[in-house]
Amino acid sequence: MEKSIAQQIYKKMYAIRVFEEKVEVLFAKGELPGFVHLYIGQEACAVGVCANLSPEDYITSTHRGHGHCIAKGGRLDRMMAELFAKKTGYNHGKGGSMHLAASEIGILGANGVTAGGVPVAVGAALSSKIQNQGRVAVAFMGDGSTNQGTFHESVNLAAAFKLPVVFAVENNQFGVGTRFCTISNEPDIAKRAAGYNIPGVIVDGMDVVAVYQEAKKAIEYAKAGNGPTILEMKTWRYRMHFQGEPATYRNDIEETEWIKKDPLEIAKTKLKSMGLLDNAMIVDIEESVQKKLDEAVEFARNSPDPMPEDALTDLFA
Amino acid sequence: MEKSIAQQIYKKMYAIRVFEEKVEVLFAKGELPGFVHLYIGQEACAVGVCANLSPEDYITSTHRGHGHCIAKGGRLDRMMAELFAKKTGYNHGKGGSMHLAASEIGILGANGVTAGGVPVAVGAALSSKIQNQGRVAVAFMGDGSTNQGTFHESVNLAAAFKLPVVFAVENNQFGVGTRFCTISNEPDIAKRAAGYNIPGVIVDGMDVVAVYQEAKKAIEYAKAGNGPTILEMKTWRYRMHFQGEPATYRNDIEETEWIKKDPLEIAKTKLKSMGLLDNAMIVDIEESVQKKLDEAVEFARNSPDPMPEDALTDLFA
Amino acid sequence: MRKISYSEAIAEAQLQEMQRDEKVILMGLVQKDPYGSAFGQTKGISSVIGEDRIFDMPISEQGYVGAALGAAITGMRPVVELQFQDFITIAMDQIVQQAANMRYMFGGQIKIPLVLRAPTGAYLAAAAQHSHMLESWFAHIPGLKVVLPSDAADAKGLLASAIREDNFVLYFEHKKLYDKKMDVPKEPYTIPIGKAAIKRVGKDITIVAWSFMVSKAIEASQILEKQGISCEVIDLRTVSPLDEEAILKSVAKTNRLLVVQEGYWNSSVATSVSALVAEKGFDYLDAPITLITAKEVPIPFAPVLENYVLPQTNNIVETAQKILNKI
Amino acid sequence: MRKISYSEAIAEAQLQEMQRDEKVILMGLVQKDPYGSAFGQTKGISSVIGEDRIFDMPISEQGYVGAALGAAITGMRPVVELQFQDFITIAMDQIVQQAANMRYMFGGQIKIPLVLRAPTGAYLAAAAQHSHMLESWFAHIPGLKVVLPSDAADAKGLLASAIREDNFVLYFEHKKLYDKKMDVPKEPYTIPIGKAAIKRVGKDITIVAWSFMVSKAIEASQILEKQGISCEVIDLRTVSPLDEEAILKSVAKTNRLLVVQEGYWNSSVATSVSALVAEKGFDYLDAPITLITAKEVPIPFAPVLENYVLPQTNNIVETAQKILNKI
Ligand SMILES: Cc1ncc(C[n+]2csc(CCOP(=O)(O)OP(=O)(O)O)c2C)c(N)n1
Ligand SMILES: Cc1ncc(C[n+]2csc(CCOP(=O)(O)OP(=O)(O)O)c2C)c(N)n1
Ligand SMILES: [Mg+2]
Ligand SMILES: [Mg+2]
Repeated sequence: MEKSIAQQIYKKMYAIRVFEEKVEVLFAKGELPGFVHLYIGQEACAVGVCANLSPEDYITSTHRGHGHCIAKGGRLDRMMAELFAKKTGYNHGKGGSMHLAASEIGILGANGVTAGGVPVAVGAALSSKIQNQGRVAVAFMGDGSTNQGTFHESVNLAAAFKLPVVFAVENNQFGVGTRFCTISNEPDIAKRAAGYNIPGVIVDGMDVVAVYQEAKKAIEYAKAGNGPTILEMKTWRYRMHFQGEPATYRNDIEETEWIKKDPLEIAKTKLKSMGLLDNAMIVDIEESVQKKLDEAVEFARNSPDPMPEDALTDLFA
Repeated sequence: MEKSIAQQIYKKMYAIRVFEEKVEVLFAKGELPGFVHLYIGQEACAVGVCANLSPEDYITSTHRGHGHCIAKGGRLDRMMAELFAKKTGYNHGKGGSMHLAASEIGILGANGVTAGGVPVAVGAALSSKIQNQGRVAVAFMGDGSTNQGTFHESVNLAAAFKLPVVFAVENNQFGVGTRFCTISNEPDIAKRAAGYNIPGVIVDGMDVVAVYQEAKKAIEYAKAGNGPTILEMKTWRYRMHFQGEPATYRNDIEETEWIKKDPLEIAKTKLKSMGLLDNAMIVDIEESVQKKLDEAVEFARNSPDPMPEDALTDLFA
Repeated sequence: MRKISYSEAIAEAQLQEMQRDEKVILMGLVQKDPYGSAFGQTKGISSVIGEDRIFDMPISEQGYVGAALGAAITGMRPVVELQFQDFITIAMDQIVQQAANMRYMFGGQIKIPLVLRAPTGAYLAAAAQHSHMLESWFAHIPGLKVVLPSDAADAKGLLASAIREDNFVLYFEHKKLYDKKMDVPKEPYTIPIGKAAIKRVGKDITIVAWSFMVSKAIEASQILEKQGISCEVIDLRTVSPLDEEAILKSVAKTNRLLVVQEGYWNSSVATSVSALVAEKGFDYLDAPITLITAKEVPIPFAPVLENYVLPQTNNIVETAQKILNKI
Repeated sequence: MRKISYSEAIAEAQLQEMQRDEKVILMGLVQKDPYGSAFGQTKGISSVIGEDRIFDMPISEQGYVGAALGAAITGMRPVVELQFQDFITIAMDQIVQQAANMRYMFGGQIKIPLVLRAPTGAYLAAAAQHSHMLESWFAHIPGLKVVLPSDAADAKGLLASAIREDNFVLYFEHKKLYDKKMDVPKEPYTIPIGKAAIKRVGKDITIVAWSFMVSKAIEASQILEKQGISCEVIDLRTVSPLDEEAILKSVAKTNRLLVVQEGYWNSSVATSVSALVAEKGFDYLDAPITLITAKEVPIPFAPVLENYVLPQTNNIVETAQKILNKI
């Protein structure tokens, strides 16, 4: 791994963490309307994968999409403005947290429908293949989402047509309050790859270096015309399913074990031991991110609301 | 295998063959309205599986469903009357070929939607399990249908809840004019079982003895509470996709090879060599079936049409 | 009488029906305690009934709605839930091609004692994929009954009826109503499916509404009353089959019709109510039939935009004034 | 001019648009030759264009419609086909929650140059799961344009427009029309989406129809003409957005409105046409607005039943006579 990539990786992981912590506070204070699903704990997944992507490559994201957006190069200010429902947000206040999109950097949208974005990613890959553009499309999704029929249809289609797709499954082991192994008989989602005769890989989703390396292989494999990979990242969400969720259902002991594997700590330790990061860099990165975040909140707060009549624009081209 | 079962098997296979040949002629003459998909060539699949079922067990069927209906115990006369759109048909003329149902013998319907009946079979199995009835549900489907999302959702659900289901896939290698291996990267559908941690079995779908034996295992496994099996039967349809299909797209050489493996011939040879059938029995069986078939056509032709106003009944209970 | 909320009323109806009939089962996402469904609509049930008849499903809407259908035609009486009505888009084949057609297509061989419940509606900054009002789609399809309770007491009685019914009933709960409390009888009771309720008697104009719009119509009526305009508010309760008689009777009296619908205009229940009266009650009419519906865009996230798109009380007031030439 | 059939016209429009713009691709079941789609709607195209831009899909309607959407927002102009419109029930999430919402929900960031084609309609003894007319569902959803050509010449021009349009267009072809031949210009041409056509000028009554019902309305008009009743037949061509002006203008002239719709009554395009006129053209009306639609049951298999359920020419004749008090 190059040094610059390592720094980008830590920067984005840190940005996700503090962005989400800020959103948590703002939401609790009632400054953000709607629903919010935080990405804290899963930073290594989005960042490890997206560190292999260029702006031309595509991603589709999920209801828990802030992390993917930051990892793919989304601006904190326009993201924050969108969460504030402001006109300056990426979606001009029409989308909100669950629909963040930035097509100019290949972000084909977060999605309020589990696995809803997966076929869209397959289509982007088809488009890349037809036009010989060499772009890859990464479909992010959670463990729960892989039980949607569209997951199966998408993997089958991509495999049959050898499309440049990576099915990036963040297996945090719960979909809302339901433990994956109670609604699926095989805890390893990557094992499904056998049915499509494609690679299925399991990686520690708390370890950004491991994710980066496995994602690299999958992306290169896809770009070389070999077709898709199912990349399963075992991970854990540190917060509730959505902010304000009433029920608690996870086991404290398990929770504590996972929290020990904090992806930011692992990233720091590993990247330092690889000689790619040092304490001074970390301080620099954290300060610059913090500054951008403060500016983003400021920008969002000071941005204008949309006008009511703006509701009638943007429907048709 | 008991002798009586062997005779039933040959009887049903022969009944399917001649029923379908008769339907072919009647349809060509314009006596039957609508669309017709013939089962000829796949007799060993329906019969080999259903020979293990009792009337209380459930099946769901497909657009190519006459064979399943006969194999599960459907009456030729009421089936034929339905194809003739008569009031005496199983569905009183409201369903036709693609919707044949006979709930009193566990036939939960043929289906005009590929894989449309698969979740229904899962639900019947759930019902059996809740009520401790010991009934199994067999979902018949074609190779093409397994690319529907509902296939995946159904298998996952049945596996997770260890429901008594058998996913009986008749892989005749084509869905309409599309060869399975051009739209799926793995020609063996049974390999998908690995993703759900359930058994996946491949069997020669032209050999009724082999089908019978593998289906027996899967059904016993399900009834014992172990959950579902994917049972893939490699087979071939001898006719076009539907009667009157304009395009031809299959390869003559391949076709000839398959026709050599005629399931009725294989059944006769095997069952005779096993000492379960002899030429006299065969003559008896064929004569009795032929008689029933002639009576069925007679019955259907002489049955009354529904009255126009009958269209308004049967909507709500 | 004790006051309970709309979501508590829904949970209570399901619990009581499960106690009454052991064939009743629940299927959906996070149905069991401690969750008890996303808005608490099954809260407390598994703790009382046990876990044998409540099934937490994988996120496979087409698959598990189909499984509920399969269970319904083989002896059970499932109540199957979608976490949001919007996700019904995933289960449409099993609902429309399979369940709605099945009994008829099979010549009446089977019964389908099945209820599908789902939270519906907007006004929550939940954006385009979590705000739909899709009752009109299902009203369009024969073989389905479609119920939308507008308060807790109706919610309980209509759900009991739906569960006891031998046909497939779609039961859509409005998310803005879940927390609303009111007097609800403790003992089980039923409210007939297919019958509208006059929620306010009046003489100058008939306002037809259902679901969350009923409360907006009543609010508007209270304002209008002070201006000397007397509104009759009809809560359809069931949008398919429509209670034609109740609608026509009211318009025969008031001679004016305003329909308030949260969902979109084109091909909707609101246009059906209009078409009904324009065909069968034409001679009663003293004024054009007016419809208030959502504006024709997806539901936007920003509250300022969302409020602009959706019907508001003041729209009803102003439109009623216009119809009565009081503006 | 040479005569070609409706399905040939559809194939010709697609071929010509593919020749005109290399971004146009086709996706669906059995699209390539020798099949060329179930009813020949893509016949001959792959033999001319080659196989690089025509994709035979697995039977995964939700997946491949979603893939078409993904391709549309990343530079292609896909025409995606469903083998029967009924199977759209499987793709509803990608159509309604994803495609219809996407541009708006993303604040206008993307364009969706996507066409979805599907054979629609009954009268073929194809029974309940292969006979639906579901245009009303899509008319109900903002963000979708919905087109239903009633003859070969319209089919070609409307499809060319749909393919050139930068928005998602649903294009529903009636199965009973595929074989119908007529004069169709060879060179490419477009017919505007969103505009109705007066298919027959008249003065006594306006008959609004679309798709296969246009020919039934014209047949009925010819019969009625002999009885001294002059019908104006409006072919909507597009059911969303509705051409309000064309409808209102005609009713302003004839003062009577009959809507003929193959699909079901409740929450339909027919009720919308009625509601439009009852609100904005109320003063033009000399008689109740009358709707002829399918009876409220799934489409039965037996022809004797199916014919009873569906609108027939004589229903139109008799209803028009009744509206004009000639009976
Ligand atoms: C089709 C659909 N069904 C249900 C939901 C409600 N829902 C939102 S997120 C979620 C859980 C998703 O679980 P998973 O994919 O594991 O993602 P995670 O929340 O764990 O990141 C559910 C059920 C939805 N958004 N879409
Ligand atoms: C959802 C859906 N899509 C498309 C069709 C049209 N169709 C009918 S049969 C068929 C092929 C099915 O192939 P397979 O499952 O292999 O069964 P086979 O015809 O070979 O028996 C198709 C595409 C359908 N009936 N349902
Ligand atoms: Mg998860
Ligand atoms: Mg096949």
